[in-house]
Amino acid sequence: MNHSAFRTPWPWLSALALALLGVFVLYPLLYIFTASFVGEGRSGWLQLLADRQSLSAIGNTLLLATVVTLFSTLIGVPLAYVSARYRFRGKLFITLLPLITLVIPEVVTAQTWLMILGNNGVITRFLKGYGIFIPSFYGWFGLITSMSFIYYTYVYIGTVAAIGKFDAQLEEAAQSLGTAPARSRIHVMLPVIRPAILASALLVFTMVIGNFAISTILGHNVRLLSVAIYQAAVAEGASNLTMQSTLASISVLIVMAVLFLNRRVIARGRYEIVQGRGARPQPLRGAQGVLVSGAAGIVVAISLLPLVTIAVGAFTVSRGPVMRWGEWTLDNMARVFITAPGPLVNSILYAGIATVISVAFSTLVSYLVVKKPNLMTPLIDYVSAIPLALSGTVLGVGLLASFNGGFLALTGTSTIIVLAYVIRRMPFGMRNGQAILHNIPNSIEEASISLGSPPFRTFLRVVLPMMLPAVASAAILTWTTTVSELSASLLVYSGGRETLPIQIFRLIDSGLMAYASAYGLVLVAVILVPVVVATTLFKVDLFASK
Amino acid sequence: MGIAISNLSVKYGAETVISGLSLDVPEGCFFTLLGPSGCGKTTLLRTIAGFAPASGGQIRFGGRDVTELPPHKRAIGMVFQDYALFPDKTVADNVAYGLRARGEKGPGVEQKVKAALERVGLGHVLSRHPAALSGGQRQRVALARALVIKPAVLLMDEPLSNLDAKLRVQIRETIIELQREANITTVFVTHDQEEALSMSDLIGVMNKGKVEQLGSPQQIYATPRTGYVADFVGAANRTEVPVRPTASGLVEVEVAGTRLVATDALEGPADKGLLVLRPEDLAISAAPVAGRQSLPATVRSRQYLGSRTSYSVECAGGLVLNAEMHGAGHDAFQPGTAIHLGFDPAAARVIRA
Amino acid sequence: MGIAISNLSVKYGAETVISGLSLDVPEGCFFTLLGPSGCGKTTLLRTIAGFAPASGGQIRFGGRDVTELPPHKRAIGMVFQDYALFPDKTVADNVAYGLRARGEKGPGVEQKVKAALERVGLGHVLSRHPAALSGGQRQRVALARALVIKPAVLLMDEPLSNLDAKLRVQIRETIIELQREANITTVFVTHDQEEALSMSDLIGVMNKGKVEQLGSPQQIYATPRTGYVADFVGAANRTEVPVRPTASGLVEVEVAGTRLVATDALEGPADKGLLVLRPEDLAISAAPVAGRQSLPATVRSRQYLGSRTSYSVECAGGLVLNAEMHGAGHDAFQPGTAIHLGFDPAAARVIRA
Amino acid sequence: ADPVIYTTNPVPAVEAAQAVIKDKAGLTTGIITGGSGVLLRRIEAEKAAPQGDVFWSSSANTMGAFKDVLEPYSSPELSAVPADLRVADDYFQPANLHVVTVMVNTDQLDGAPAPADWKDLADPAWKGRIILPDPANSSTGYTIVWGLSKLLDAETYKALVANLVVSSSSSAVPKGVAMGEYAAGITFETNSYSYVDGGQTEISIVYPSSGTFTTPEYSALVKGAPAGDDARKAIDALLSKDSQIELLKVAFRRPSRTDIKVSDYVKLPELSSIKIFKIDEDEAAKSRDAFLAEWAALPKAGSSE
Ligand SMILES: Nc1ncnc2c1ncn2[C@@H]1O[C@H](COP(=O)(O)OP(=O)(O)OP(=O)(O)O)[C@@H](O)[C@H]1O
Ligand SMILES: Nc1ncnc2c1ncn2[C@@H]1O[C@H](COP(=O)(O)OP(=O)(O)OP(=O)(O)O)[C@@H](O)[C@H]1O
Ligand SMILES: [Mg+2]
Ligand SMILES: [Mg+2]
Repeated sequence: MNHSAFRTPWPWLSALALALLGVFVLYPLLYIFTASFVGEGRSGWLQLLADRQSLSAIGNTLLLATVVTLFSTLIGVPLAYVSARYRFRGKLFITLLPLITLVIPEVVTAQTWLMILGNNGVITRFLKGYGIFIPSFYGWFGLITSMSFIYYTYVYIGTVAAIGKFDAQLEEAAQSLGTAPARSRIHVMLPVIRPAILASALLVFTMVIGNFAISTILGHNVRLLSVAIYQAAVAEGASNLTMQSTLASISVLIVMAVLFLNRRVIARGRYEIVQGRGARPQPLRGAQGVLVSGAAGIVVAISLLPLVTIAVGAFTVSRGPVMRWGEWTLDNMARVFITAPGPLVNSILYAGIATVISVAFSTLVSYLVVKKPNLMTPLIDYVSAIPLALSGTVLGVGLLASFNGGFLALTGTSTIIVLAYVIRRMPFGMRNGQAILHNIPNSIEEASISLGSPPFRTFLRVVLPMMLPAVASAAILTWTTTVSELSASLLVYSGGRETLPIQIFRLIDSGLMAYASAYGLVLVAVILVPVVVATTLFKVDLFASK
Repeated sequence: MGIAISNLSVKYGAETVISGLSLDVPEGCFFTLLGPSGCGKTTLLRTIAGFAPASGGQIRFGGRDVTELPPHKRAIGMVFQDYALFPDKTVADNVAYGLRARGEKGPGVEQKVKAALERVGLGHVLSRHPAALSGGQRQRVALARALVIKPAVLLMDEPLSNLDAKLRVQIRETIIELQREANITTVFVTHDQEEALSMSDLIGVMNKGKVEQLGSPQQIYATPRTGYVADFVGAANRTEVPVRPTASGLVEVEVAGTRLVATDALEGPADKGLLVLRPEDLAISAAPVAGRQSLPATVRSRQYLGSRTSYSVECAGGLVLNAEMHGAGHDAFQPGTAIHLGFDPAAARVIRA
Repeated sequence: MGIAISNLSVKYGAETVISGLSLDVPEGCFFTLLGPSGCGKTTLLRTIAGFAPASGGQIRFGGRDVTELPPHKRAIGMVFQDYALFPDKTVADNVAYGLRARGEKGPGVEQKVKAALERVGLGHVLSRHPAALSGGQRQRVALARALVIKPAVLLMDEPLSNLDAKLRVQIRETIIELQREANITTVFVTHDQEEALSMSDLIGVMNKGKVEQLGSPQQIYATPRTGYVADFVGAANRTEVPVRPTASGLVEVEVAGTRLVATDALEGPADKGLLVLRPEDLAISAAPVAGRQSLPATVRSRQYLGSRTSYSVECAGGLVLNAEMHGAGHDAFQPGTAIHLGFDPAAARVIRA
Repeated sequence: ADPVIYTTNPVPAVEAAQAVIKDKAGLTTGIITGGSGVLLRRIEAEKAAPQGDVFWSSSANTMGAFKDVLEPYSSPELSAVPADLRVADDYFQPANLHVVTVMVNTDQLDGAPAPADWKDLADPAWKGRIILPDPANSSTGYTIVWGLSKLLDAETYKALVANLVVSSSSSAVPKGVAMGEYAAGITFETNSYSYVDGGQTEISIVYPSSGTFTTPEYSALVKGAPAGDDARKAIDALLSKDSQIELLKVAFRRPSRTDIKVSDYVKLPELSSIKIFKIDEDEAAKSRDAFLAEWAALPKAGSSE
């Protein structure tokens, strides 16, 4: 770095970002790690080597994460392609509804799948009538199916903007050289949008590793790391802090390793593409249109089955845990709005603030990392990814311990909830932002600077608008996953600061599915309304291609 | 395969860019499209390739109607105006792409790729990515990529615009060589007239989405049919003049008060026409030259062009003409000097106004 | 503001692209960089702008060291080789961008934008996005965007490469006009020599990251100092010859077995040198012309170039020379014809081999 | 200050308790919900500046590991609680009593008679049809298998275990039986009964004839509770007769007090009519690791491996 570098704002911003990450990510992390060193008994690693169960949990988790990532990609990328490149009836729904899968409590999702494919499931019983026995939904089958149909959304959201921005002339070049359109796409588009796909695949991978709710309900004999960590940390009965830290470290290490690989691959694939020649979405008509939108519709519909459970449940009479299916009532909804609107307000407020902070921070930081690299930026990149590797519980404990008194007392405030949100979801914006930035040519930025616009202004006036689709999709993803965040906020919230997911968790845990469904429905609305308003009213084009 | 286009129309949204264009390019012909920026050259090329859908009319390749055929089945090669190199692939892989798409494999591909890149002077950058190339180098990769597959129809959109004169000449020769070798029907878009005149079998001068004149280089340059063509190709002086027929093939005209004789290219009787005078056909001399008709004028300004000097001169009545002088001492006349412009009646053509 | 570059080096990774380059461009000068594809023109321009860091040396603007100054403080305007238009902004907003960055507001901005776009012939596409423009139109927007801010230093990277001859001439004039008006120091990269020769106050011919000759257009064209410059600018015939000094300023040389007289540009005594003969200085005639030294030869091939014809001729001993004929009947000589090449000793220069 | 209660209890129970505390002590309470492990960790993390006052409720085993962030409190209400439920120093206060039951979905019996005792469930016909919370994960599960290993002879025990499907989610057990995923589930009475009370007629509760197990649940005072005396008042209110009756009515929590007749309020049998097999909690806690290792090695039913 030469002297002139310090006359630009970038090194200073990098330092600021690093400092913030240090205080809010590294410092809490330190607490978690020191806990592992002061633990009693044998070293966690020795215990681990002796423990065949934990070892098999690691193996299973890696396998599950890989397979689910693969399936999610196989579902998410084609769906993103269809959304970005075609226009058809009901597209808005097909493109926005998958978001809901991220919102519905995973317990509900698991239960819905069981109602269909479980031992007593509708389809299972139907097939049994014909003497067909499908494999038990508990174990691999159920884990892979239910997780793939939730997590494909991450891939879908992360890829759609990249496809929208892809220079369509490259596809034409490939066709002019004699490859059929479909092959051209695979040969030419796939490598260019690969950073975006990889970035979202990484998210899926980490989400699977950290998944607890579905793992615990459907896992049964398949031992998984997240369940093992939970057992070692917060399960009833004896807890083993050393083991928990060791297992948590393993999960951090796995994610960091994957992140490292991911970075290497992305680094090889820094392709600048000519901007502004994204293909216009083509109208789909006739048989092909029916086929494509039908296929997309089916995928979305399958992933939305849990929503049906919620929607029906919200209006069903219940007593205790027993649902009186077929008897309708408005009492559940009434309870949400009249009896206890607090969580609704809290959720909107905290998640709204957190989304703004998180998106602003991650956009700026991904810009630093991709376009203004200096000695600090690789570190920033890694540190900002660490939250991916931490389960919400671990993060929550770390935050509580770090900011309970001392130089920054935050426990018992709303700030700590927002902080937990920001830290947990910031990596989403980071991955998305970086992916799109790799494709923006430097000469565009230089053009602005040569016209006398200082670097930071150039970022705001030229780079940011070009990143807008990616920022918008990151914002939507952040908003969605923040509004529905549970495990970290559950640890740091205080009386009167309950959010919707906490309320839903309480009700589900109490077996009150009908009330939980009512809150769930409101949660879905809370998440979708701003997204729909943004896309229709303000014409934020998620799939922008001008 | 020859290309036959009949009554083609192409639109962008509501705006018609090409309307009712018809054109025949015989098999193995090197055809050049010449026309001003924005007249629809790229659009026409893209329509021939199949990327821009025709809103009317028909395109045939060797008699077969391809109007509805998808691009990858048209056996074309195309050089895009802004290259469209695959950013994720090395130079070699970019060039190999089309060969591999045809199922070719193994060392044969590598050899062809290397040979093609050497032909455009890029044998040393095989494993670089496009981002690490200069503008002209990228353009040459795009060219090699299209040439290496020996397409039946080769479409090139300003493929030499970023190359220097020497390289241009050299690559032009390579293109012509390959084109003749494999009898490739070629459509070449250029803004460089000299290139068009020197390479082409046939030239089409486009204006606002139509082909205004189609002909051999000599026809286009020496006998333009419209003022537009005369002016666009070779920047002719044009002035409207009263016409009086005289001897067979000649007419008498009045220019800046002087009566002169010119060639009749009016294609029918008329009492006025457009006098077309190429700058290089106007000779400047200090005094009238005996036996040559001439026009008195004054030098307004001049421009040094290396092998020649271009003068702007003013005749009586304010008529401004351009003249070019070659050979030793071509920059001898200072602005302000009174001179005489001499020319041969054969070099002065009068066309329909 | 003049530009003074001393001992500049620029690297891409380990590869040195520019090494020890020094250059002085006086204030208000129109300076052109001429050089083959890949020689480092774009790189030099980017270094002057401040986008590519210098690995050694110094750049001064008007006496002030700007080597470490960030680009946006250098008061430059730049036209990028790949245009670099803002894809999400309209044409008008692209052009207005620089004005707004300077804090200008209101109808003044709109007026200036409109005027700038009209000057490049694009008054009608103000509200389009770049994607809906043709290649040449995009290039003109890029130009308007850089010109409208009247920078102190204007850097242009092949700004006219996608324009047709007529438009080119017209826009060249616009550029020159603006440049003179505001006394802008201009660095212009082009591959078009004619453009370079006609527009420039000063030309630098680059070769492999160095400036090989710096001079006025006449100096560069008429008195090239190296064979490379002679060949690159104007494609001269070059042949190594034994030299014998004769009368002052002249030398005797032997070409293809014939003894001839040429101008001495050897800059010192030598017994061999490089004979440089421009094609347009070689006159073809059926028989030797009295009082003019000449060389017998045979026409090998010819190329019609509209205003002239380029001939390739072969002398005794297999020496191939290029000659160009202008004026009426310039395409008169058929391949295979025996001819005589005449030239003036003043037009034949012998330089250091 | 208003006391803040960290509670693992279901919403209806919490709401009932809040009402009683308001009524008896005039205190408005803040509520933080979560699993017992999560909440205890949270108390531990907050020990420098505690945010909560009362923890309510979990098993003594679970809470044992967090004694250093809790504080003994001998509530006057404890006089109504049998001595054998109380812990040394009154570190925790017995809040209620859980009884292990077999929850049966009669629709899934395929015509077979409902089981009456543990050994009925050892029949190979039950393979894969009984769900049980993971002993490694839940104290309920641990209590059950530990007790079964003591109650049954080795062979029946093994045969029974071979029929079990283990779920790492405790709440999946009653849910799974109610949905018909499993014909039987081994779970606390309170969970089974809420389905009976809700009117799901195919659910029946079996108290095994050879004996079943009970677990008390405790509340505790957080060390350095910011609400001070009000926190103690809240615990008193929680342990009061009114509160325990309310909890019995809305959440089917069997009281820890002896002065409440259960059948007056809900359709549950009196404790005295259920055969209880006493287990040694201390021994169970001590041999946990060894027992779990043994348990892990036993073949079980369930999904694909
Ligand atoms: N990013 C890069 N990494 C490595 N080498 C590069 C990079 N960009 C350019 N080069 C090389 O540096 C040399 C000079 O490139 P430059 O773009 O300056 O050439 P140029 O003179 O502008 O050529 P052209 O007329 O073709 O545009 C070329 O050989 C090119 O291959
Ligand atoms: N996507 C588009 N939408 C609307 N108009 C367009 C679009 N692309 C091109 N045009 C317009 O169509 C006309 C023809 O464009 P085309 O690209 O064919 O021109 P061209 O002859 O290739 O010009 P150039 O020499 O500048 O490349 C131009 O006026 C251009 O502005
Ligand atoms: Mg074009
Ligand atoms: Mg260049």
